[in-house]
Amino acid sequence: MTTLIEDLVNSTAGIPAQKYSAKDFATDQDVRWCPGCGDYSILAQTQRVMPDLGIPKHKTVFVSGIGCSSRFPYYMDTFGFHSIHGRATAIASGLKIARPDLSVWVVTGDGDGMSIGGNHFIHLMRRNIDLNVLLFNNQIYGLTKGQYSPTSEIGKITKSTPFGSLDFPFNPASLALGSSATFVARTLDRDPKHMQGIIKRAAEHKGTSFVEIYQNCNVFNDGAFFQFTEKDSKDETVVFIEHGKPLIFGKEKEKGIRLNGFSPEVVSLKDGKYSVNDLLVHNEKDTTLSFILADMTHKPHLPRPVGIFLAIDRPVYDREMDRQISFAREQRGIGDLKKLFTSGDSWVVQ
Amino acid sequence: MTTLIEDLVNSTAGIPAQKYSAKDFATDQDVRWCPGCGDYSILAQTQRVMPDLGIPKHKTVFVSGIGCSSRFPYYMDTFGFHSIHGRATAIASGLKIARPDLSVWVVTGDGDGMSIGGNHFIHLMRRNIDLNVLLFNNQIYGLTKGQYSPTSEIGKITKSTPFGSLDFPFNPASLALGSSATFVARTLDRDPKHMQGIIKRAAEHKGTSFVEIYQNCNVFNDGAFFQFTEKDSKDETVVFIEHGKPLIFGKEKEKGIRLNGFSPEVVSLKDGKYSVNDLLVHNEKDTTLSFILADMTHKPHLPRPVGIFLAIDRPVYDREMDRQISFAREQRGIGDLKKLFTSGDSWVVQ
Amino acid sequence: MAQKTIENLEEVTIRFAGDSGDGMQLTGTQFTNTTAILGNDLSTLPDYPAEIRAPAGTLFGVSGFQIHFGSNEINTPGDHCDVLVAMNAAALKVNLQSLLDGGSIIVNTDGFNDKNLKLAGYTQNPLKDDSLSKFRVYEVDISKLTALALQDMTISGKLIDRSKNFFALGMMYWMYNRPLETTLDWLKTKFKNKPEILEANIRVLKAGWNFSETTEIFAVRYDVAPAKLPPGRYRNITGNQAVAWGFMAAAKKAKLELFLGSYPITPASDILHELSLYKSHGVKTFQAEDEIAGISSAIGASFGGALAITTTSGPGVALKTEAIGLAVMVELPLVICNVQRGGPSTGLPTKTEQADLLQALYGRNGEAPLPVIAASTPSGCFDAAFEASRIALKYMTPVILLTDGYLGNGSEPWMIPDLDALPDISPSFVTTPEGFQPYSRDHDTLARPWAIPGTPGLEHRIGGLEKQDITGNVSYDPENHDLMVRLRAEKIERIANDIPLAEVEGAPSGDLLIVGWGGTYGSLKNVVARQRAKGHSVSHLHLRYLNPMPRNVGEILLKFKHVLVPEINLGQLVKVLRSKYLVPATGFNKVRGLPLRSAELEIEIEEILKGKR
Amino acid sequence: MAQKTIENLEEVTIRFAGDSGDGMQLTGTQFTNTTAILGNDLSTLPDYPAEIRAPAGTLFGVSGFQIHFGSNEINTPGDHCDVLVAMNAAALKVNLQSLLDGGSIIVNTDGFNDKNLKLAGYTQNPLKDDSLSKFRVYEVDISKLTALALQDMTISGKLIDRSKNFFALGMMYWMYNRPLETTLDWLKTKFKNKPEILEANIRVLKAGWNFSETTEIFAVRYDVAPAKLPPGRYRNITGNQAVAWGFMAAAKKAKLELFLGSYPITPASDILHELSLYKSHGVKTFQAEDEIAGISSAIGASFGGALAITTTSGPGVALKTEAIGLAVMVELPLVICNVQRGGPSTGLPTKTEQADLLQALYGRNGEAPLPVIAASTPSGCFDAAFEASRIALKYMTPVILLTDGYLGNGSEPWMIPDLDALPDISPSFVTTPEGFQPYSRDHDTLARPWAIPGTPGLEHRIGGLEKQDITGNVSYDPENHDLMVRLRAEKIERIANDIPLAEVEGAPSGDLLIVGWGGTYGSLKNVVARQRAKGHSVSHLHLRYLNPMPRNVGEILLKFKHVLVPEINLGQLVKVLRSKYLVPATGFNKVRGLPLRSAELEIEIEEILKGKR
Ligand SMILES: Cc1ncc(C[n+]2csc(CCOP(=O)(O)OP(=O)(O)O)c2C)c(N)n1
Ligand SMILES: Cc1ncc(C[n+]2csc(CCOP(=O)(O)OP(=O)(O)O)c2C)c(N)n1
Ligand code: SF4
Ligand code: SF4
Ligand SMILES: [Mg+2]
Ligand SMILES: [Mg+2]
Repeated sequence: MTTLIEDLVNSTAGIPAQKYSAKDFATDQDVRWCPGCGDYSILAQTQRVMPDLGIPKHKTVFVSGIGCSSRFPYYMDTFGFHSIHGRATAIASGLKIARPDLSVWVVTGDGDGMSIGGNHFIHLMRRNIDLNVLLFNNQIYGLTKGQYSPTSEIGKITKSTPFGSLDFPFNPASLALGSSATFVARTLDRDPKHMQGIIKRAAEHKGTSFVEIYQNCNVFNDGAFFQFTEKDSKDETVVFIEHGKPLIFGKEKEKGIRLNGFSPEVVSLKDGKYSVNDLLVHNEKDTTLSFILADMTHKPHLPRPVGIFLAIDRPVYDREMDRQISFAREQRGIGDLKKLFTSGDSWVVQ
Repeated sequence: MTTLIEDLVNSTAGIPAQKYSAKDFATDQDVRWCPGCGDYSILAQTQRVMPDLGIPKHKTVFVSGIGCSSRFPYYMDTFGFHSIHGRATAIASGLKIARPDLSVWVVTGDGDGMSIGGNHFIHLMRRNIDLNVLLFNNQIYGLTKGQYSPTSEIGKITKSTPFGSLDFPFNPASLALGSSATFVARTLDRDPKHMQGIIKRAAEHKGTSFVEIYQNCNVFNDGAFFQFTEKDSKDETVVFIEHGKPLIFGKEKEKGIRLNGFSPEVVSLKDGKYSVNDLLVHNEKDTTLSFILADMTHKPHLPRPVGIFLAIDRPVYDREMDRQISFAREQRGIGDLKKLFTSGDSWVVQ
Repeated sequence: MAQKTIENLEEVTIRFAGDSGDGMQLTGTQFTNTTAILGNDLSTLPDYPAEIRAPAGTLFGVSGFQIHFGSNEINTPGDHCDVLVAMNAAALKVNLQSLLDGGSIIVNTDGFNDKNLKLAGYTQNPLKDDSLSKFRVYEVDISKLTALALQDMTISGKLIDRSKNFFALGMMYWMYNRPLETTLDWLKTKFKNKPEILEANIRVLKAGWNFSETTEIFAVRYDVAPAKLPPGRYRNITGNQAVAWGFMAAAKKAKLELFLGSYPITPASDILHELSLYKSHGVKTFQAEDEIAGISSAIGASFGGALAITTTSGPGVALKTEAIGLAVMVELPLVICNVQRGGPSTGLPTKTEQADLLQALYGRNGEAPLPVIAASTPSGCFDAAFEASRIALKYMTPVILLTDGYLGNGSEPWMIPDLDALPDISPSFVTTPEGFQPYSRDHDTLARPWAIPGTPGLEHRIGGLEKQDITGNVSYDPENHDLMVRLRAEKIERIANDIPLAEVEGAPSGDLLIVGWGGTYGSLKNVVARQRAKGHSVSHLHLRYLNPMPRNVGEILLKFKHVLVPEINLGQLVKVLRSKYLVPATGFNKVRGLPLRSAELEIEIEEILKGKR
Repeated sequence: MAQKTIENLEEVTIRFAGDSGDGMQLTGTQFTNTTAILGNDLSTLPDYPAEIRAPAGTLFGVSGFQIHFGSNEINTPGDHCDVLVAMNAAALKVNLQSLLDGGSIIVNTDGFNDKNLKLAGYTQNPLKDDSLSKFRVYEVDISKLTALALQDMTISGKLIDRSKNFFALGMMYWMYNRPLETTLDWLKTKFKNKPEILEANIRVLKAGWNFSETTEIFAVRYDVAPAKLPPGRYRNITGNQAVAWGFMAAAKKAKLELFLGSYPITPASDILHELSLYKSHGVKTFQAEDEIAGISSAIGASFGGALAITTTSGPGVALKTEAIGLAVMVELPLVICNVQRGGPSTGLPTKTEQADLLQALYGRNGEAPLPVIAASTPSGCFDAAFEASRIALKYMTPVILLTDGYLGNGSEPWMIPDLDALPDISPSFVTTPEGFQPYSRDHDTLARPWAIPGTPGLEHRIGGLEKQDITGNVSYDPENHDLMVRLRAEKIERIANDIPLAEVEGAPSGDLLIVGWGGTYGSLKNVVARQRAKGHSVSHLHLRYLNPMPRNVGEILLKFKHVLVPEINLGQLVKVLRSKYLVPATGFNKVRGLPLRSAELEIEIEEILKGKR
C-alpha cells in the first residue's frame, strides 16, 4: 500500500522545474513593509535566487513565525505558513521530517528566532534537519514597534528600556556554532550579490543551513549596520571570509587577519612586516576555526566577519529517519497492522 | 519610605553566617534517589562546600525544575523552590533581580536545562545574572524512566528510540560559550575534591556560573561516564584544565595537548619531540581559547576536558539594574507617586 | 474678515484619519488634552493600522483617532463620528462608514492625487463626483498651506510634510473654540532642543487656526461647555497607563517592590513601556525572552517578596498557562494582566475582544481556581489593577486581571485619587520561626504565610507537586489531595466575602436585565439609559468580579423576566451565569474586533421586550 | 502430598506489591496474560511509586499491580482486593488498606527483617502481633526458597534476588489453577540469548508452583471459569497501547503517514514509546525539545499531509495551548491526546484525574472551538483515537482526545477489530488548481480543502492572522471576523450530525440519571447495575463526545427527576450540562488521584433517592 503522499510525490516526480524568473515567485499581495525597509532587498534576492535552484515552486515551502520579517511567506508564490511567534523552526522541522521531498525554508527575525524561538533554534542546529533558515537580524523588535531584542547592543535605549538595556547580546553565529550547527553564514541586506551567493550555498547544503542577514529597520533602528554596509566605511569594517582564501580587507586590500596564537589580530600588509602568507586562511570545514571567526564579531578593533563560517557534512535528521524506516522494512517487511494486532498473546473466544 | 524587604534586609544584615557544618544543610526529608545514583555525591559535595561560603542559610536559595536532579532543593536546608520543567533558570532570574542580596542556585538536568529549558538557559548566559547553575548531566531522562536527552550520544537506544536516536548531542559547555557565558566549568560526580573546588569557584564568580556535572544514572544510563571517572581509564581519557597550567594528562603525566595551528592535538612528552613548553597553557580569561577547549569535547582521539573553561568579568545584570535605580534616584530624586499622578497636564474641577 | 456664528453643542465626535506617518495619534492626543483641560468629559479610541507601517497612501496604512467629548457624561468614544478629518483618499475610504449622515468631512485635497486615489482603490475622485453628497465636505489643501506657512524657513520637505497635522489641529481648535496653549506648551517642552522644529510646528498650528478664522470656508464654529464632573483634580489617562499606575499604587500601599516580568506584545506592551520609566520609583521591569520567562521571573520575584506582575495579550496568555498553575499550587501572590485582543491565535492583534474570559476561568490543567477581575473603563483600570494586587497579596494567590485593547488604548479623564484614601494593603511576611508552617492557613482568608528568603529560621521548600496540608511537604496521599484541591477552591470562594455586592444600575427588578463585563460598560450604560428614557423596564448589571462573583448576583438575576448578556465573543459570561444560577440568560454577540454598537443592541432589546425573542 | 480442595469463584482481585526493583509490574502482567488467555474477563491497574526508584524497602518505593478477573463481565480493576501478595513490610503497610476484611495475605517473610520493618515504619513485626487477625496470612520465605531452587547454579546473588517474583507468580498460578505455558513461552523468547537467566526463572517459577502443590500451607485452590465474552479474537491491551494502535489504524484507513511529535511526560510517554516501535509501518515519531515543539512539529507535518498527532499530560497540555489555537485558525487536522493526571501544576503525576475537561473545552485565547472526545475504557481508547482521527481529517480541525492515567495504564481484554470493517476515512487532498480557494468550504462539513505542498498549482499561504472567507488572505475586516468566528464554531457544531446519538444504559427515564464521562465508566456501570438490582430507578449515560455533544443529550436529561454527575474533579461536566441544558444537575466529586470508589457513590445515590439531597 502506498500512502496518498507517496502517490502524490510519485505522480509529480516527473514534473521538471520550469524555467522561472524572479517574478514568478511574487504573489499578488501588497508588500506591507515600511518603505526603505531592508526586508525588501532580502525578498528581491530570494526571488532572484529561486529560479536557479531548479526546484519546482510547488515543492517549495516558506515557514515563518511572527514579526515584520515573518510576513515574508505572503510575498513568495510558493507554499507558505505564517505561523506563531518563535515556532517556525519547530513547525518546519515537522514538515520536513514528514516530507523530505520538499525544499523547506524558515524566515525568522532576531526576536522570533533568538528570543522566544531560541530553544527550537538551538535544537534545530544540533539535529541538522535539512532546512534553510534565514534570520533577518535588525537588532530590534519591528512589528511590536521598537523594543530591544536579544541581538541589540548593550545600553540600547528603546521603548522598554528608556534607561538603556542591560543584556549582553547574542552573536547568532556563535550561538549556532555552540549548538553544533553544520552551516553558518552571515550576509548583508545591502550587498545583493553576496546575499544571493550565500542563499544559494545555503540551499545546496544538506542539513540545516543558518544564514544571519543584517537587515536595516529604518523605522526603529535605522543605520544599525551602516558601518558594515555603506560605501564609506564597509571596506574598513568588514572582512569577507571565503573558503581557502586568506582574510584580507581594507579599501586597498591592505589589511589582513593573522592569528596570534589562537587570537585573531589585524595586521598591515603594507609595512613589510607581514605578507599574505602570514594571514589566516579560511577553511569552512573546520569547526574550531569557525568558533574563532564567529568570536571576532563582538571584538572591538576587529573587522566584522561576513560570509560562510562553517559548512560541514553530518548525517541529516530527516534522511536518517527515512533510512531507519527503510532499514526496518528491509529487516521486518513492511508493517502489517493485522499481524501486529494478533502478534504476541492473543486468544479466541468462540 | 523603605520597603518591607529593605527593612528585612537591613534588619538581618548584621547576622553573621554561623559556623555551619555540612550536616546543617541536610533536611529531614528522605532522599529518594535510587541507591547508587550520582546525585548523592553532588548533594554531599554541595553540602560540604556551603559552610565555606560564609553565606547564612537564610540567604541561600535553591531553585530547580523537574527531574530526578531537580529534587535537590528538598534535601538542602535552605530556602528552596522545586518548580516546573525547564523554568528554574527563569524563576531564579526573577528572584535574583528582585533580591540581589540572596545567593541563588539553580539545579537542573540535561532534559530540564538543555531540552525544555534551553531557551532560558542561553538567555541567562548572555544576561549574566548572578546565579550559580549546576547541570546534572546524566545524558538521559531519569525521572520519566529513560528516554534519550539532548546530551545523549547519537544512536542511543532508549524507550523512545528503539532504533537509535538520530539527534547529534549538545555539548553544554560549547552551548554556554556560544551564548556568551562568563563562567563555564565541568566536573565529575565521582571526583568529590574537584567538584568541591569547582562549586566554590562558581559561588565566588560574579555573574552567571555554569557548572556541568557528569552524573551517573545507574538505572537508565549506567556507566555513561565511567571512562572519565573510573580509575582504570580516567587518567588517559580526561585532561584537567587549570588556569595558567599546561594541559598534561596520562597515568604518568606523559601526554599533553598542543595546538597545531588552532587545532588541539595530543602529543607525547616522552619521545623527546615535545616538551611541556610546547603545550597549550590554559587561560580561563580567554574566550577564544575557551571555545577551542570546549570543542575538544566531542572530538575522538582527544581527552575530555574537565575544569574551568572560562571565568571572565562582565557587568552583572542584577547589579546593573540596581545601579540604574540608584542613578535614576540620584538624578530625579526618589519617585513620588503623588507627584507623578499630577505631573504633566492635569486640571481641577471644582 | 467674515462674520462667524457660534453654535452650542452638547457633544461631538471627531475622527482624525491619515497615513501612519501623518501623526494622527499625536494630533488626537493633543486635541484630547486640550479638551480635557477645558473641562469636557471625553472618551477616546485610537485605531492603529494593522501591525506594520505600510507604504504611504495605502488602505492598510491608515491610522485613526476618535474623540468623543461633551458637556454631559461621556461613556464611549462614540459609535459614529460627526466630523471626519481625512488627510488622504485612503483615510476617507476607510473611515467614511463611521461618519454620520450629514456629518462633516475636512479633507486635505493634496491627498487626493491620482496615486492616492489609485492606492485607495477609487476609480474616480470622490471629491469630484456626488458620492459625498450626504455630507458637508470642506476641501482644504493642507499640504500646500503648510508649505506656505513655512516658506521662509530653510527646512526639509520631509519636515514640512510632517508638520501638516498641526495645520489640521489648528483648524479643529478654531472650529471647536479651544485654546492653543496646551499644545504650545507641549511643543515647547518636546522640542526644547530643536528650535527649528518647534518654530515650524507653532507656525503651522497657528496657520491652521488663522486660516479657519480668516477664510470663508467655515461659517460656523462650535462651543462645547464644560461637563459637570465630580470635583477633584483630573488628568486624561489610557487604560494601559492606568493599569501601570494601579500596580505602582498597590506596591506603594503594601510597601513592596514592584516587579514586572513581561514580553512585548500588542496591545499590552504599553504597560511594560510605562512601568520601565519608573526606575526612580524602584520599579523593576524585566523584558524576558518569552512569555514563559516573563511569568516565571515574576513568580521568582514573588517568592522573593515583591509585588510581582506579568502583562500580556492573546497568545501570550496561552504560554503562561503552565506557570499560572504553578502559582496556584505554591500559593504565591501574582497578578497576570491580559489585555485581550481579537483571537483565536494571532487573530486580530490590534483589535479588541472579550473572548478570553473562559480561558481565564478554566484554562489550566487540573483544578486551578483563581480570582478573575475585569476593568470596565480606561480609568477604571487603575482601580482594577489595585484591587487585583490587593487580593493577590491578601489571599496569596495569582489573580487574572482582564482588560482589553479598547480599554488599554482608549482614554478618558481620571479623577486622581488620594493615595492615602486608597484601601490598605498589608501583606504580612512571617518573621519568626515559632510555629511556622509553610502551608498553615489564616483562619479567615485561608491564605498561607509568605515566608520570604532572607528571613532567618524560615528556610523551607515549595514546589508544584501536591503539598501536604500545613507542612507543605510533598504528599501523594489521596485524602490529602482531595482536601487540598478543596482548600484551594474554598480560599478563592471566600474572597466573595471581601468584595462589594453587585449593584444594579436602574431599577432593581423589571423586564430585562442587561448583564455585561469589561470594556462594554460605556456602551451598555448608554443603551440602557436610552431604553429607560423610552420608558422601557431595562436595568444594567456590570460585573467587575468574574470569580468569585459577588454574593448577590444570583438574587439579582432572578428579579428580572429576561436576562440578556451582550459580549464581544460568542457567549462566555452567559455560559457561566446559566451554569451557576440556572437562569435562561441569552447572549447578544458581535465579534468584530470593535466595541459594541448601540443601535444593533437596542433593536435586540426591543425585540426581547416585545416578546419576539 | 496433601489433599487440596478446589473451590469455584466468580471473580477475584489480586494485588501484587513489592519494591520497585521486585518486578511486580512484570509479575502482574504475566498473571494477566495467562488469565486473559484462559478466557476470563479482567481489568488491571498498575500503581507505580511516585516518580523515582526509591531505596529498597521504603514506603515510597512500593510498586503495586492489581488484577480483577472473573467469569462474568469485569468493569474495573476492583475497589479492593481479595488477595495481597506482599514482598516486604513496606508493601504490606502501603497496601493493607485496600485488602477486604477476611482477605488473604501472602507475605515473603524475608522482607520483614528489622531493617525492612524500620523502613516501613513498623515498631513491631505485624506478622508477630495480632494486627493482621482479620486476614488469612500465609507466611512464605520466598527469598530463601528461591535461593534454594537455584543453589546448584552459579549465578549472582543479585540475579537470585531478582527471580523471586517468579516464585510468587508460580504460587499464584497454582492457587488460581492457571497453566505455566504462557509465561514459559514468554521467558523463552525474552531470554533466548541468556540461557542462564532463562533456566533460573523457569526453575523458580516451577518451584513456586511445586511448593504450593506440595506443602500444606495452602489448603484450597480456586477455579475461575472463563467469561462469556462475545466471540472473536482477543488480546489484552492497555489504554496507552490502544491509543497508539487506534492512530495507526486511522492512518492506514486514511492512507496517510502517521506522524507523532511529542515530549516525554508521565503518564503519556508510553504512547510515544509504543509508536516509536513501528518504523516498519512507516510511523514517524519525533521526540521534540519540549511540548511546544511537539505540537508545532505535528502542525508542520499536518500541513505536509500527514495524520499528525501529539500526546501529553498535565502541564504539557498547558504548553500546547497557543499552538492549538493556531491549528484552529489554519484549520488543519491534528489530534492532541491528553492522558490526564492529577493536577494542578505538577500535581500528582502518577495518579489519575479528570480535571482537564474545561481546559480542553475552553482553555485557549479567543473563540477557538474544537471537538473533544473522551475514551471510557482502556480498550475503548482504540476507538476513541480512531474516531478523533476521523473527525480531525474529515472536518479539518484539531481534536482533543482525553484519556487518563487510569485508562492509559490499565488493561483489559480487547476484541481485535476487523480492520476492513472499521469506518472509512477518506481525507481528500485537493489535487487540481481549478477553482481552488484555501478557505472555501465543503457544503456539508464546512471543512476547508487540504492542499498539500508538492501539489502543482496549489501554492498558497496560511497563517494565524484572521483569514478572509474563501480566499484565506489576511483580513482585518470586522464583518469578516464575525463571520469567520461563527463559521469555525458552526463547523464544530455540525459534527453533532455525524456522531451517534447518546444511549442510556438502563431505563430511558426514571428517578435518577448518572451522567459520566471518561475513565469512570466501569465504576459507574457497576454502581448502576447494583442499584438497579436493588430495584432503584437509576440509569447511566456515559458521554464519549464532550464537544459537540450528541443531539439527544438534552432530551435524555429531561426524562429524569434528578441528574447526578460523578467526576474525579470538582465538577466540570456538570457545569457544562447545567449551562447547556439548564438542568439542576448536581455533582459527586472525589479528587483523590484514584478511580471512584463504588461504595461512597452508592451512599450518595441512595440519599438522593430518599430525597435527602
Ligand atoms: C506569543 C507571542 N508573543 C509576543 C508576540 C508579539 N510579537 C510579535 S512579533 C514580535 C517580535 C518581532 O521582532 P523580530 O522577530 O525581530 O521581527 P521584526 O519585526 O524585527 O522583523 C513580538 C514580540 C506574539 N505575536 N506572540
Ligand atoms: C511540561 C513538562 N513536560 C514534561 C514533563 C515530564 N518530565 C519530568 S522530568 C523530565 C526529564 C527529566 O530529565 P532530566 O532533566 O535530565 O533530569 P533527570 O531526571 O535525568 O535528573 C520530563 C520529560 C514535565 N514534568 N513537565
Ligand atoms: S518596522 Fe522596521 S523591520 Fe518592520 S517593516 Fe518597518 S522598517 Fe522593516
Ligand atoms: S533514575 Fe537515574 S538519575 Fe534518577 S535517581 Fe535513579 S539513578 Fe538517579
Ligand atoms: Mg527584529
Ligand atoms: Mg538527565
